Amino acid sequence: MSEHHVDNTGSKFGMWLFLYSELMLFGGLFVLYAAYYYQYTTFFISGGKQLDLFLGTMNTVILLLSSFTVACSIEAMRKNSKKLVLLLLGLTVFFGILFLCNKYIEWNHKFQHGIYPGSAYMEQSAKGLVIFFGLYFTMTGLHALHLLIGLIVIGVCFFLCWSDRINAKDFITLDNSGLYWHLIDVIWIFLFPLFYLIL
Amino acid sequence: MGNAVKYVDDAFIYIIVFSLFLLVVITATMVYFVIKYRASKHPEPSDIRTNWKIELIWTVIPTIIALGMFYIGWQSYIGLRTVPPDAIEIDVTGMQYAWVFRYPNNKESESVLIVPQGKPIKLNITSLDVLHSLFIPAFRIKMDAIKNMKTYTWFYADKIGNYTIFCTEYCGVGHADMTGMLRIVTESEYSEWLNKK
Amino acid sequence: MSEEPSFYQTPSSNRLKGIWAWLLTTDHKRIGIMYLLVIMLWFSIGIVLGILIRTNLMFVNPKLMEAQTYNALFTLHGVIMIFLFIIPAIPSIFGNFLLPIQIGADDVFFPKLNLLSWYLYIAGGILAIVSLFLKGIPDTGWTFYVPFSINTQTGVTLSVFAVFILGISSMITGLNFITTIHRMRKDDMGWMQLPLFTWSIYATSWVQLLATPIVGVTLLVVIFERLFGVGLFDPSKGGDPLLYQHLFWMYSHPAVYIMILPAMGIISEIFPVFARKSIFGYKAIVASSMAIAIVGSLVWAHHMFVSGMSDVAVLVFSLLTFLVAIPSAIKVFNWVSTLYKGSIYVAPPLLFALCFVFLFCVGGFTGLIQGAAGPNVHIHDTHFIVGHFHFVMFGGTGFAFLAGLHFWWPKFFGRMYNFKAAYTGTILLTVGFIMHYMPMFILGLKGMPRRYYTYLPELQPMNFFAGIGAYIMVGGLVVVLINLLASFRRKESVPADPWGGTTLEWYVPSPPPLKNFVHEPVVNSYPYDFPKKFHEMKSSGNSANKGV
Amino acid sequence: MENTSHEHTLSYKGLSFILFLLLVLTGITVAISRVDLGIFRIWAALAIASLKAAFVLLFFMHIIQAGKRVTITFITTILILAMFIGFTFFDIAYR
Repeated sequence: MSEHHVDNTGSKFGMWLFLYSELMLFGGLFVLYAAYYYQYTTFFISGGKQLDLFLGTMNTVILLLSSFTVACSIEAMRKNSKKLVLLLLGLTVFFGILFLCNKYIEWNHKFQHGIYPGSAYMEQSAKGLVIFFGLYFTMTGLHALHLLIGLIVIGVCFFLCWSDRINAKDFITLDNSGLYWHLIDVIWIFLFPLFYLIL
Repeated sequence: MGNAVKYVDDAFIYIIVFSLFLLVVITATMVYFVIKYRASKHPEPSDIRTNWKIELIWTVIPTIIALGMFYIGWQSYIGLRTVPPDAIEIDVTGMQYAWVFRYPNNKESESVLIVPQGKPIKLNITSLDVLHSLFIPAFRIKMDAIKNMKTYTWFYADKIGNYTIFCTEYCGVGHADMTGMLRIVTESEYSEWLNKK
Repeated sequence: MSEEPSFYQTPSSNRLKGIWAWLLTTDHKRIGIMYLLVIMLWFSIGIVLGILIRTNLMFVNPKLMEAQTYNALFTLHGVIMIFLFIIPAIPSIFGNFLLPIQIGADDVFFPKLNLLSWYLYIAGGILAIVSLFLKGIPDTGWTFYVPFSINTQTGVTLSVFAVFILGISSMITGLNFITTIHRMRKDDMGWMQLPLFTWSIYATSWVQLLATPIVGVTLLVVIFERLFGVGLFDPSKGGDPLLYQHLFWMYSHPAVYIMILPAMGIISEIFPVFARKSIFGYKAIVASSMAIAIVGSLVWAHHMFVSGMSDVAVLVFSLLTFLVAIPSAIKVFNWVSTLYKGSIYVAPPLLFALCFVFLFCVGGFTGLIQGAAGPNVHIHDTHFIVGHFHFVMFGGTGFAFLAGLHFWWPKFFGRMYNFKAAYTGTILLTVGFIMHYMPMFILGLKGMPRRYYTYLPELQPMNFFAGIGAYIMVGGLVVVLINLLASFRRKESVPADPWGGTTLEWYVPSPPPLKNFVHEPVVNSYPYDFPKKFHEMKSSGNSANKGV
Repeated sequence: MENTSHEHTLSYKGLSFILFLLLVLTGITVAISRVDLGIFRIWAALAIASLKAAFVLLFFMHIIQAGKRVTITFITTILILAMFIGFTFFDIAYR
C-alpha cells in the first residue's frame, strides 16, 4: 500500500495547480483591463505615455535575467555544484530586490506628481485616466506583492541549499519555488506591454 | 402593443406547465418504483447498468424542451425591450431612498409617476448614488438604476388605476421603504396635471 | 478486525496527546471530523438567524426589529450559510473523510496543506465575527454589490477579507483533492473505476481551484476601493459596477456548482446501495458532472438580466443557462432509473435522498423560469428567487448533506442512530420545508421583493403561513440532529458495512484505523458491482460482514 | 514512479540562448510600440508577450517534461480564462 514514498511528479502537479489559481487571480484583473481598455482606449494611450518606459523596460530585463538565473540554478543543482547554485540564487534575490527598488522609484515619482488613487489631482483628471492608473497601481502592486513573496521563497531556498536540506537528490522544493518565480515573470511579461507599450 | 405583459405571462405558463408535468412524472415514477420494488416484495434485484438508447432519448428530448423554453422566454424579453416609437419618455432617477420622475416638459414629481392611459411609456433610468432597481410588478418590468449609466424600460399604460413601484436592488437601510406609486389617469387629467404650475 | 485500533485511538503524527492530537493532526479523517464540528456550529447559527428573519416577516405590524437590524441579519445569514456552511460542507467533511478511502489511499496528497486549510477556514470564521464587533455588522447582503459596499460605513472591509481567506481555504482543499485523485489512486483503479462521489468531488475541485481566485481578487479590489479609493468599481470615478457583478458571479455562479455537485455525488452513492443495484448509467453521470462543471462556469451573467447588461449578453447567457439544465436532468433520470427493478430498502439515507430528488427538481424547474429572459425580468430579486435558491441549496445540498450524514455516520463514529426518530425528523423537515418555501414562489410572482423587512399588508397571510412552515422545518431539523447525537449513547458498535455498499469505504472497519485499510484493498473493475457483493456477503455467511 | 529530474533539460548554453531570444523579443516589442499600428497595437504587443511567455513556459518551466497532465490542464486553464474575458465582451461590446 502507499507507504510515504516521495512523489515528485505529484508535488510538481500540485504546484502547477497552484499556479493556475494564481493565473486566475490575475485573470480577474485582466478581465477588468480588457473591459476598460475597450471603453477608454484613448485614455489608456495617454496614460501609458505618462509611465516611465525606460524603467519599465529595465524591469522587464531584470526579471528575465532573474528567471534565467533561477532556471540555471536548478540545472546547477542537477549537476550538484552547490556553490554555483548559491551564487545563482543570490543573484536572483539581488535581481528581485533591484526590481522592487525600480518599482519604488517609479511609484514614488508618480506619487510626487500627485498620481495615486484618491489624490486631489486624480479627482480632477478624466475618468478614463483614473481607471488606467487605478488598474496600473492595482495590477503592478499585486504583482510586486507576489514578487516579494517570491523573494522570501527563493531566500528560504537559498538557506535550505546552504544547509544541504535541498540537495542534488531532493530538490523538488527548489524546483517548485523556481516555477513560482517564473510565473511572476510570465505575468510581468504581459503587464509590461499592457501598461508601458500602449502608446 | 399591450402584449408585452401577455407574452411574458404566456412564457410563464408555458414553462410552468411543462415543469409541473415533468415534476409530477418524475416524482410519481420514483414513488411507484420505491413501492413496487421494495425489498420485501422484490428481494432479487436485477443488474441493469446502462442503456445507451434511453440515455440518448432523455438527453435529446429535454434539450428540445429546454430550447423551446429558451425561445419563448427570449421572445417575451424582446417584447419588453422594443419600445414603440410614439412612447412618452420620462426620466427616472433613483436615490437613497426615493424615485424622482421628470416629464417631457421638465416637471418633476417624487415617488408618484403619473402617465396617461393608452400610451406607451418609456422610462430612462439612472441613479444618483448606489444601485437601485425599478420594479412595477403589474407590468412585469424591472430595470436597474446605475450611476453615470442610462438604462431603459417601457410599458403600455392600458388600464386606469394605481400600481405599486418597488426598489428591488438592495440599497441600504431605507430599501424597503423606497416604494412609489404609478398612477395611470385619463389623457385630459394627465395634461391638466402636467401643465399645472 | 476489532484488534485494529480506530483512528480515534491513534494520534496521527508523533505522540500528540489530548486536544493537540486533534489540533495538530494531519490525518484526513480527524480533519474531516473537525470540519464537521465547526461547520455544524456555523450551520446552527445560520439557522437561528434565518428563523429570526422569518419570524420578523410573519407579521406586518408588530416589528421584531428595525430595518438596519434586519439588513444585518440577512447579510449574516447569507454569508454564514454560503461561505461557512454550504460551500465547505460536503467537500471538507465528506471529501476529507471519504475521498482517500474511496480511492484506496491512506491520506490526501498534501496532509499538512489540508490542516492549513482547516485553520484558514477557522481564521476566516473568526475574522467574520471580529468584523461584527469592530465596525458594526455589515449590511450589504452576501453579494457585496458595489457601489453600496464601497460607501456603507459598516465593517465591510474585514468581512470581505474574511471571505477572501475562506476562499483560499476552499481553493487549497480543491488543489489537494485534485492532486490526491490524480496521484494516489490504487494502481489498478482507473478513471472509470472511481466511485461517483469521488468523481463529483473531482469536478468540484476544479471549479474551486479556478473560480475562487476570481472572487478573491474582486474582493481585494473592493478592499482597495474602500481603503484607497482606486475607483475601479466606483461609477463616480469612471468605474463600472456591472464589471463587479460580472467578476462576482464568475465565481459565485460556479460556486452554486461547488455546492450542488458533491451533493449529487452523495445521492449517486446512496441510490444504488439501497436499491441493491448498480447505478444506472455510470458514465453518463460522470460526463454530466464534468459538463456541469464546465458549462456551469459560463452562465454567470444570468444573474444580471436586469442589471443594464447588453441584450446580446442576455441572449447568450439565457441560452447557456438552458443548456446547463440538461446534464442535471440526466442525473435525475439516472437516479430514478436506478430504482427500477431494484430491491429497495428505504433506510433514512434513502428517504433523505428521495426527498432530495423531489425538492431539487422543484428548485431546478423554478430555475428554468429564471433562465428564460422575459420571465426573469419579473421575478428577479423577488421572493421567487429566495424560494428557488433555498430549494436548490437547502432542499438540494442541505438534504444531500443530511443524507450523507446518515449514510456515513456509522462509518464516522461506529454508532448507529435510531431509525424511527430519523424518519420522523425527515418527514417533519420536508413538510415544513415545502410549507415554508412554496409560498415564496407565489409571493414572488405577486411582486414581493427580497431583502424587505416589511411588505404590503395583503401578503401577510401567506408570509404567516411560511413562518409556521419555517418553525416545523426547524423542529424537524432539531429532531434529526439530536437523534444523530443520541447515537453516542448507544453501546453496540456498527459492523464495517451496515448497508451493503460496494465502494472501498465499506471494506474498512467503522471507524477506520489510522492507515484506513487493514488489508490491501481490492479494486473492483466496476465500482457498483452488486452481484459480486452479494456473492461475497453470502460466502462470508453474514449479511453484515465485519470487514474484509 | 515517474521522475522528471533525469529527463533531458537545457544546458546552460541552451538557457542562455533562450534568455538572448527573450531579450531580443523585448527589444522588438519596445521598438514596434513606437510605430503607430492603430488597433493592431494591442494585438502585436500581446502576440509578442505570448511568444515570450511560451518560451519561459517551455524552456524555463519545462512544462512539457512535467507531463501531459500538466500540459492539458494548463491549456484548459488558459482557455477558461480566455472564455471569461471573451464572454464578458458579449456585454461590454454590445452595451
